[in-house]
Amino acid sequence: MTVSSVGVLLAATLLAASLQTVAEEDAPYPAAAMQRSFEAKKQAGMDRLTQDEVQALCTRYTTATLPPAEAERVQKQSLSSVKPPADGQYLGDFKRGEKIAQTGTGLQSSDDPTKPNGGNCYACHQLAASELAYGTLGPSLQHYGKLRGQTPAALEAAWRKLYNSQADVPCSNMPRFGHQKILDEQQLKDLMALLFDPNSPVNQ
Amino acid sequence: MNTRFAARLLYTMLASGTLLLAGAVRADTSTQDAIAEYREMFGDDNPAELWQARGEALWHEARGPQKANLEACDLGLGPGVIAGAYAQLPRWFADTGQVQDLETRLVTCVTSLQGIPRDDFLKVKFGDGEKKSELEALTAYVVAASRGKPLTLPLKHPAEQAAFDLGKAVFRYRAGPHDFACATCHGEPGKRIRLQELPQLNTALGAREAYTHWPAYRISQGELRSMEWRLQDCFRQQRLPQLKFGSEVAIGLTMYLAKTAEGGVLAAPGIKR
Amino acid sequence: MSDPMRIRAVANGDKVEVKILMSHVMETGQRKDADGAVVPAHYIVKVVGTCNGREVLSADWGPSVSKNPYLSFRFKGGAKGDKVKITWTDTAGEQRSDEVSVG
Amino acid sequence: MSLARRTFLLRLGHTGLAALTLASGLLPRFARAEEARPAFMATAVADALKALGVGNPAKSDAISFKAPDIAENGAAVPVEVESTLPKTRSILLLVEKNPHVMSASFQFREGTDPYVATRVKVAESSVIHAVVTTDDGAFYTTRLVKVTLGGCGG
Repeated sequence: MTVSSVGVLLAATLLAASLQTVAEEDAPYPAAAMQRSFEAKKQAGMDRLTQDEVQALCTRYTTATLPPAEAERVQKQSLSSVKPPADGQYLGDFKRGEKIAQTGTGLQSSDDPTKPNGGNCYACHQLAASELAYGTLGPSLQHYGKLRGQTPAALEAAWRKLYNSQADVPCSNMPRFGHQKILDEQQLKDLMALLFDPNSPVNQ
Repeated sequence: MNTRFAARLLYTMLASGTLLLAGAVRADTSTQDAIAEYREMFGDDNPAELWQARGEALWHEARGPQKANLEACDLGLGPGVIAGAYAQLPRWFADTGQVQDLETRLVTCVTSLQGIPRDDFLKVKFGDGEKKSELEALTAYVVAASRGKPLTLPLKHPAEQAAFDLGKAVFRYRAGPHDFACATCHGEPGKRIRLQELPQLNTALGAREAYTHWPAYRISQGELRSMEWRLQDCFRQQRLPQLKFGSEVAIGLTMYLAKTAEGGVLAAPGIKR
Repeated sequence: MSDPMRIRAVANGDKVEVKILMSHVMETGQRKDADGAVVPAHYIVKVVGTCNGREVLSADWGPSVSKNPYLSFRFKGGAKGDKVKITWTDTAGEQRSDEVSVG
Repeated sequence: MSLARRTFLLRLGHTGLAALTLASGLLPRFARAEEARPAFMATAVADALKALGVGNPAKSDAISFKAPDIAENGAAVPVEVESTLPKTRSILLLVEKNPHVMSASFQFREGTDPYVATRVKVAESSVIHAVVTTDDGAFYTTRLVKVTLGGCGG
């Protein structure tokens, strides 16, 4: 067997492998079955089953398998949705922020729609050292502000992440809290304070 | 930079990194040990037994317009065979022409053998305190009769394969205001939500860990919960509308989880937080 | 109507070990249901255990004993075949007794 | 009686027994039961013990009290108490941070081990008291149980 034929074989194998990956990503698309299998309940209407472009892409791909061109598009489009705070002030009240981070309710059919939504940050992230019951789906955010300081770049980056995580990491698992209107501007500021305020439990 | 120096530097970095990591793991371990101690203290005294006993009584009691019991119910292994039946569900049933999970099959038996209307039987699908669910009691009874049996799902019928394929696709379907899919929380190994370990349900190991212990007594609710409840409640927390009982997606996801967990030995009903 | 208890009574040396699971909602009167209505209090207030009619344990409970209560205790002077009977009374005035033979 | 009234009366229980006694003519059966058991209406450990006629208990190492350091769920916290004190009459379980502190009391007859295992509700992280009454007075020990939030939080 010649060197070039080995090369061809190798390329063919690689191609086959990559095709296989794509084929697996393209499993039967469940949108129609989803519509048939659910019913609206209170605030959780059937419209919630309809995917936006990012959701559809991130159903098909993960951050690791998303083609680079698509990744760039998602990132750009998401970045354009990020609205900085109207008054230019990033930091609210860290005590309110802690409460938002601890609250897991909001937007479920079982939740009271007149109550403010929670951020449920502790479900996925370590924040204040005193809270033992933290999840590990996302990275630890302990000492977030202490490690970074309140530089404009750090503040902007955190705001962007909270507002629309897809602007940072396409197909991130983190909800788009600002873009999807899960949290309002004041709540996002309060979470920013939880992350950055030197007196916040996160930075002790 | 000479190689030896580089190697030493790398070694130092690794060592310090390892130390840091070890510290973090240690802090975590004490919490996890305490949680393990909490779980151990429940021992074998699982209130799920109360549901099993109620289910057993219901199974043998002549009820409904036809004053019949459920002893002729065919759960896939022939009329009246309960032992091991849950280990081979969901499956395709010729008499209904459908892939059915345990709960929808029990509905078939109750309606056809006892003549109880479906809606009457399903009035309390999921129990809540004084409102007790007959379905959950029967489920507990049948499931317990498969303890120690390995999950076996050959998917010989094309409809079974189709259910599996649908479930697999739904597992990754991101939607709703939070962009959640099943895979968001159950697609990676070794993760936790708050203090609860998240089984990676698209692997045999994770699916076995989870599936073999469901249905389960949920301490938080003081209720025995079925797989249909488990899936419906996951979608509630995903912020999606309500999953319909016995729907394509409910059966598909159950099939996907059961098949992925194939070979796992059933230990249900379990006891969960 | 209440469901039967699950009672295990096993002779172990000179002692009988009793383990009980009771089916009861143990509503505190502080919980709200899905529609926001307060679920009225309903819980076991008294538990009595006897062996062949002789009282071995009595307990007074408040609403903070867990739902579907678990109780375990041990006593001397029992043997295989003896009848262990457990009786509970709740806030609604309902009383339930179940009996097993010591195994 | 309306549910609202019933709730109102239950709430009253938190603020004082006097108010409850005044309204006793209107009380549902269970609340009348609690009127006869003032310890179960107490909101502080000392008050509950006083209502039971248990004088200042002394701290004791002769009580083995097993409870988890962390409860994954406060709805059921397994507890196990065993006394090696002579002539033990009863074991009491009190949860300091619960709306009503008194959880359960167990009275032992001649020949019954001074031992009990059960599961209690713990509303939030709290000290739990195991009080043992004997012919020679009352003794106690405590355990701190941290109650954690779990799962998806909703």
